[in-house]
Amino acid sequence: DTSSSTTSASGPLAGKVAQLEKAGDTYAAPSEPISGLAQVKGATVYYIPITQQAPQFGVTETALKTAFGKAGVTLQTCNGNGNPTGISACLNQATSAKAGAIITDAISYGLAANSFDAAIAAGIPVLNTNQIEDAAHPRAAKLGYIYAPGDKMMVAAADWIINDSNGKAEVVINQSTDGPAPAAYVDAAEAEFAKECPACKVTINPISTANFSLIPASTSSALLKNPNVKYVVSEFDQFVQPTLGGVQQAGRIAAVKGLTGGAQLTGLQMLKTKNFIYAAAGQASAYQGWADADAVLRMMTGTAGDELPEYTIPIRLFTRDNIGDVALTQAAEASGEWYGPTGYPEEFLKLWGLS
Amino acid sequence: MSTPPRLRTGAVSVTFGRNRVLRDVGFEVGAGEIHALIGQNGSGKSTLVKVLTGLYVPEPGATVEVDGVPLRLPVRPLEARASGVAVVHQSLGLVGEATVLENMRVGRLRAGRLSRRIHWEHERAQAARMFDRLEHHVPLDTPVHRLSEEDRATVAIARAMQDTPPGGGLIIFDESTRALSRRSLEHFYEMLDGVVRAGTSALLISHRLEEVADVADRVTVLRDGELVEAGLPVTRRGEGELARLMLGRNLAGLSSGGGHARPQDTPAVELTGVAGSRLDGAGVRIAPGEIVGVTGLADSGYQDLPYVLAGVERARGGTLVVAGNPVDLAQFSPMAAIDAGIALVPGDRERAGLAMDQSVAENAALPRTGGRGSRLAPIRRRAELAGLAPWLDRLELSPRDPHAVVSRLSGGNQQKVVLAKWLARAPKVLALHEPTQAVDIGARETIVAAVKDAAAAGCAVLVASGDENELSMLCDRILVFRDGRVSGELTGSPGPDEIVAAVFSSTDRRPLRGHNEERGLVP
Amino acid sequence: MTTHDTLAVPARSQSLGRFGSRFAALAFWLLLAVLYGVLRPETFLTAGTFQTIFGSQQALVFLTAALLCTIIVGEFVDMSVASNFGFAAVLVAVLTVNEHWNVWLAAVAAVAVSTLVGLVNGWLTVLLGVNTIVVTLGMGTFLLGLGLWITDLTPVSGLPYDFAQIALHPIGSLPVGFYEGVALMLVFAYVMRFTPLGRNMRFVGANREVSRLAGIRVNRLRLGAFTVAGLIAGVGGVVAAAATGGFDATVSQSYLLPIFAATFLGTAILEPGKFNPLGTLLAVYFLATGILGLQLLGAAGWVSSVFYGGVLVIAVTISTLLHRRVF
Amino acid sequence: MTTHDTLAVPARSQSLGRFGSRFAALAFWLLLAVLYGVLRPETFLTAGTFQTIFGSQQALVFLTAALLCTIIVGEFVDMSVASNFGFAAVLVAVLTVNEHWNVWLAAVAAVAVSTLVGLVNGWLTVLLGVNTIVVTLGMGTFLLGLGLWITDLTPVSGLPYDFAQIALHPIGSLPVGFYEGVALMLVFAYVMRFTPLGRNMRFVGANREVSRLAGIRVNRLRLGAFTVAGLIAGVGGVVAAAATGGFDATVSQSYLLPIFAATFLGTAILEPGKFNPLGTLLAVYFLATGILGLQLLGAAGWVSSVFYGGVLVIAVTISTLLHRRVF
Ligand SMILES: Nc1ncnc2c1ncn2[C@@H]1O[C@H](COP(=O)(O)OP(=O)(O)OP(=O)(O)O)[C@@H](O)[C@H]1O
Ligand SMILES: Nc1ncnc2c1ncn2[C@@H]1O[C@H](COP(=O)(O)OP(=O)(O)OP(=O)(O)O)[C@@H](O)[C@H]1O
Ligand SMILES: [Mg+2]
Ligand SMILES: [Mg+2]
Repeated sequence: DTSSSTTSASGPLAGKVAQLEKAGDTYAAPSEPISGLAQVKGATVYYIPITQQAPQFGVTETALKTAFGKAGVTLQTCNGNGNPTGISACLNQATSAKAGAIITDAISYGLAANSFDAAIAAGIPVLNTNQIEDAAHPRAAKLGYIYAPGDKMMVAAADWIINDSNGKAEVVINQSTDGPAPAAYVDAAEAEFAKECPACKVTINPISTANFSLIPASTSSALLKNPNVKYVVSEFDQFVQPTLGGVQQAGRIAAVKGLTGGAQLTGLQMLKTKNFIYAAAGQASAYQGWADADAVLRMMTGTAGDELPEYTIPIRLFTRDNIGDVALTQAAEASGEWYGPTGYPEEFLKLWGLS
Repeated sequence: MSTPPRLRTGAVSVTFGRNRVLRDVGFEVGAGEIHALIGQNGSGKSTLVKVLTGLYVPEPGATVEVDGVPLRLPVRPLEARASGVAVVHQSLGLVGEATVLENMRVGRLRAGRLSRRIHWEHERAQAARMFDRLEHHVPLDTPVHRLSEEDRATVAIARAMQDTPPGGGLIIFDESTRALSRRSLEHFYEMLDGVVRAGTSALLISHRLEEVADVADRVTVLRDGELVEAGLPVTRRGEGELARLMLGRNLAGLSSGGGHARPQDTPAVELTGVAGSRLDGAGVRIAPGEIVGVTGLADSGYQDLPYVLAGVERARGGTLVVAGNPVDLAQFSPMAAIDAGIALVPGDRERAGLAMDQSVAENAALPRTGGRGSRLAPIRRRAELAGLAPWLDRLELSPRDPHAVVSRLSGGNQQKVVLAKWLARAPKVLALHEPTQAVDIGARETIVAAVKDAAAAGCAVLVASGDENELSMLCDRILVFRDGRVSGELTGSPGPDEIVAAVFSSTDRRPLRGHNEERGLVP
Repeated sequence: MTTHDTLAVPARSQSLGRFGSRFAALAFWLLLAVLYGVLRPETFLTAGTFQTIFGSQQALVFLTAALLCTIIVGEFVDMSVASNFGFAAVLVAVLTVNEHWNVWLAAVAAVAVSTLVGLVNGWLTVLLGVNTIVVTLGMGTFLLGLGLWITDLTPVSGLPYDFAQIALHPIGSLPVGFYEGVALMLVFAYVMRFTPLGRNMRFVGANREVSRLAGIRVNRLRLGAFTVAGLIAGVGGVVAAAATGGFDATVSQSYLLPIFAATFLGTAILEPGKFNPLGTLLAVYFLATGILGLQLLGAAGWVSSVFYGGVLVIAVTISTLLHRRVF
Repeated sequence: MTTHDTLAVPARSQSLGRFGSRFAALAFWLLLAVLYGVLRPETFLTAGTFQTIFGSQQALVFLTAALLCTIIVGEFVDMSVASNFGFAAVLVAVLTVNEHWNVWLAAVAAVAVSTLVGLVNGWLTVLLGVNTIVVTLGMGTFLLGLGLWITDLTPVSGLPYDFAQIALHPIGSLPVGFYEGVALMLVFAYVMRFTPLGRNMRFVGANREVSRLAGIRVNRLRLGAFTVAGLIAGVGGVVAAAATGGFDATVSQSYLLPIFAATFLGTAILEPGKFNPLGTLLAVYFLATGILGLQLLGAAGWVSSVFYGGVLVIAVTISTLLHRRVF
């Protein structure tokens, strides 16, 4: 597909989109130093991503490994396999292995409440990241939350669409049903459309990791039902290919612009080769790894008390305009340079008294 | 220079595990002869055939020559075929759902040069040629399972003949004729005689020594995997002498008839007015201790009687009275039959007789755990084995190992296990279908004796068979069936000729093949 | 069609039940299309619907063809075709995108690997005598793991645009991949119906020992069936990767149920009671029609599973009952 | 163990090959444990490892037991056990959390539904004669769809804590679910080895007609096997839901490969060449050990598939070859 598109400078949200397209200037880091890091040396921390199938968790994992390596802590990854049983098994494994702490990624508390309870009851600090705080299980001494910018990414995608379409878009969003958080993210995007673009029409197409084969068919039927759709958003990177398949099957590949959230190397490569994707929103997963490590070390050493600092995970909107300046390598992805200056590990290490 | 024999094997040895099944077997089959291969159950006949068809690999040193040309070992089926050797599978080896034409031509079908299509006209002509050579015709487009038994035998021979050049080649029959009725057998040998006269050879494996004595020109005898006699002319050798060669001892006179009937007021079993798929008003009364045979033409329905009696086949109507107790035939089941003391030895061993992957002991003990009774009380294995042991001894099971897997036994030994399984139950009524099929003549004697002993102990025995020799050895009286009901009765331990005469209602029981001397073919 | 080119066709092939069981599924398909057309004329009766149904099933067509290869020679279900397909797809993407091979070379390499996998399956099953399900299930799981390994558990994409033409180049209003799938099945059907090879395959499926004695090289044929199954799965995988510009190793698992569903449903179409290529092809499009229509009617994602499962059981049950009555 | 308490034991049962094929897998297990212990003493040789291996496999134990029920009576692979298990699990969660039923009542209802599903499978297969794979695959897909429907494609959770005790209550250092699974398999093994029922089941599996002639009510037994398989899957699903406090309908599909892998691997343990409950139980823990160790060694997610697949093929091939050499 060679038809080019540049961000419409005259569109309704031109300024906001231009801002989203820029890399940040700084990464926020907490101000309080951590004391007593020596006591956690030799501990094993479990990292449990909801599924290793999504590329972003691999990036976070690498950052965690590096960060913990500096602190003398071992990282043990356990794949949640996208389902409660797998997640419970991982949590139980960490609990019976007397883990130093547990970090879960994109897993809602309710998905494995019994196992979360058991881990906390065993005195293991649990950090629930990339999630919405569970109302029934608020933050506490042994339970921390780091909220993810999933909503910001979906809003960024919405903004780009509103701008690109001059305020009259028909959109299909392929929304993941793997837990409550993805639904909340898409809700945020819908709210943005409602607010900024009353003329826009949004159709939600629910999809799930476990039913990959259904994605093409449900995408193409969503397009058939809405013949004027010009934008298709895949909520996460791993859904881009089946979504693309669905657009192809409906014979609409020339008319439809694709977007993705949770963008990693895969989605950005498609963006760069002008394959279906026009814009991709990503979050700084490497930075998230360092932030997770920082938070967990605070919980393990008792530095935090009941309150963790606020971590802001940066996001960025990649488009066919700015992708040319982005180095699409794994090293660049791991360093976090796509989202801002890469000095944050040093800052964290300083706080930990290790630099 | 003399012409080489049609088939010559040299020093063929086969070992399974530690069990040497064939030892240096070398023999020759001449051109244009019917050569019989006989031996006791488990003596290695089938193994030898399987070496010739390439299923088993003989030990180094073996040779196989056809018309003087050595074959590579292990034998490749296509090479064997190219040199003119054809094998007729047990039970004829036809795929029932396929048509005659397909069965004839599969494995030989030729593809068009470009289209790769089958040229059915060519194939049809090829098949028709074979039937012309046999001078018997079978409709080419009929599925084989619709054919009569005789026609199926014709197809099997015609198919094998395609591999033999006119006037040459060799056809091997491993108990292929076992299931054929007398009429079909006569038809079969009539055709085979024509084929052999033209110069083709036949290697025939059969346990019917009468058949061997009638049709074979020469005979080769195996005992425990070793050659006893190779290429002995059959001329005027009777069954008795063949049996002696085979067993290495004299058989104490081929017995015939004579149970120990104890006609009493109440028959042990009384079937009346049985109607079923092929039965139409059939009935039989058997007194305790009496052995009654039923026979007839292939479609006369006599074969169904033991299955109806054992509750395996539902009758549409009719009554059964066992030891004075009436039974509702429409509700009868194998389980009820077993409860009533009725045991069935079915004819189709592979399908209905034995579970091939299980051991002898397990198979024999099955009737004990089938039927009624507690499902969860532990099995008493030791007692089961103790009950089985005497039967293994009596029937001379070889190898005599209750833990051997049944599929590793030779066909005849498998048949003994089926019998042991039911005889060990000491039934009140015994329903037998072709009980001595596939067993050698020695084993046949022991089986006959065992059945007679059971009768002597008060058991009522029903024997359904198309084998007049078997019937004549066993039965006190014989009922002949026609059109699903009894059409005649032979009493006083009838002989084979009498039986055949009654079945075919033509007086002559033709010899299977003209006498050797008459044909002047004796070498 | 001559009368003697069928195995297992009974004499009364003209009977009503017979006819019914042969075309019941097709009639139902037609009915379904009419129903949807009436209920949703504005969306169902469009070129887009047609394109979606016929332009989207290439992967399933290749996969069912691969499965049929071994089923017809009597091997019970090759559980590795889906993984083998997926492995070929990720391999071509990884070799091209990560290892910078020429994409055509990578495609050839991927197909070669898949064919080799089929050969190894065959070797273990036919020559060593290991249980078919064990071999293919184990191999499938193993390949899935390898696929995840070489892709680092994530989707790989970035295949060049002109490579996509092998799957997407439009002919009429359908992508070329559609024609490739149909051509494959037609050739398969031709082989089964008209050539000695097809006849031999059916005989081997019916009775190995009889076939061997009839001079068919049974083991060679079985080995060949496994190898060709691998080849077809590999080609299908490469075409699928070309269509989406990349692949994700875990996707292949989601095809398992649809493959079986379509293949077994195929036994209720055209030649009842027998696995047959054209029946399977029709089953694939039949299922696609049903699901698309339900989706257009507004049903949610779960409906396709209910439909797959329900239709499979009902169609094959009806076919079994009709078929049984005939005999 | 006496020599005559096994089915299908050949004469030379003392031979080395025989012994080898019986215990090769166990020896390999031991070796694996030692290897991991040496490589990672600090993490592998801990009570936690032991707890993880033996405390986490309840779902698989129930599922393999359900699968064995029908496999042993000769029905080739019931593809619906996983979905049936998953359906029971989501049903108890939905009824309790969304419909506010009493949780125990919901559990009984879920098990009843699963048992009924088993009965329907049996009815279609045994009495109507529809192909087993078609019925169970179709039923499985259908149930998956139903499960997705009643949960709206999202995980449901929130089962009460005391209900969790049926799965999690600790006895020694292991949850009660472990003992439930082991007890189930021990009873199963007892039935198979020592009772007339077990022998009848094996014979029905080996040869239906022979069994019928021996007075076994074959169809009743087959129907019973399907029904009990449904029952076990249902109980397993309820226990699994209790353990996690909820369930997701799609999860069950991820068990498909492990169930088959463990069940077929079981044929290489204790009673080579035969499906047997204790061998299957050991296979489950064997696979869990291998995968846990690899994880502790730092291997990534793909390694479990490679391990499952590789071990399955290699173990069964070795067992097949050893078994064959004996004769
Ligand atoms: N595959 C096998 N494995 C082990 N032993 C075998 C195998 N096949 C045959 N045998 C043994 O080899 C011996 C010879 O068997 P074979 O079938 O050749 O006998 P046969 O002469 O054909 O007997 P029958 O008259 O009963 O048919 C028997 O002891 C049999 O148990
Ligand atoms: N390839 C094989 N592998 C293992 N066992 C075999 C093989 N071929 C045959 N057998 C077994 O060896 C034994 C001898 O088989 P065979 O075909 O000779 O029976 P048979 O003697 O001809 O039977 P019958 O006497 O009933 O005609 C049988 O138990 C058979 O099941
Ligand atoms: Mg034999
Ligand atoms: Mg024999």
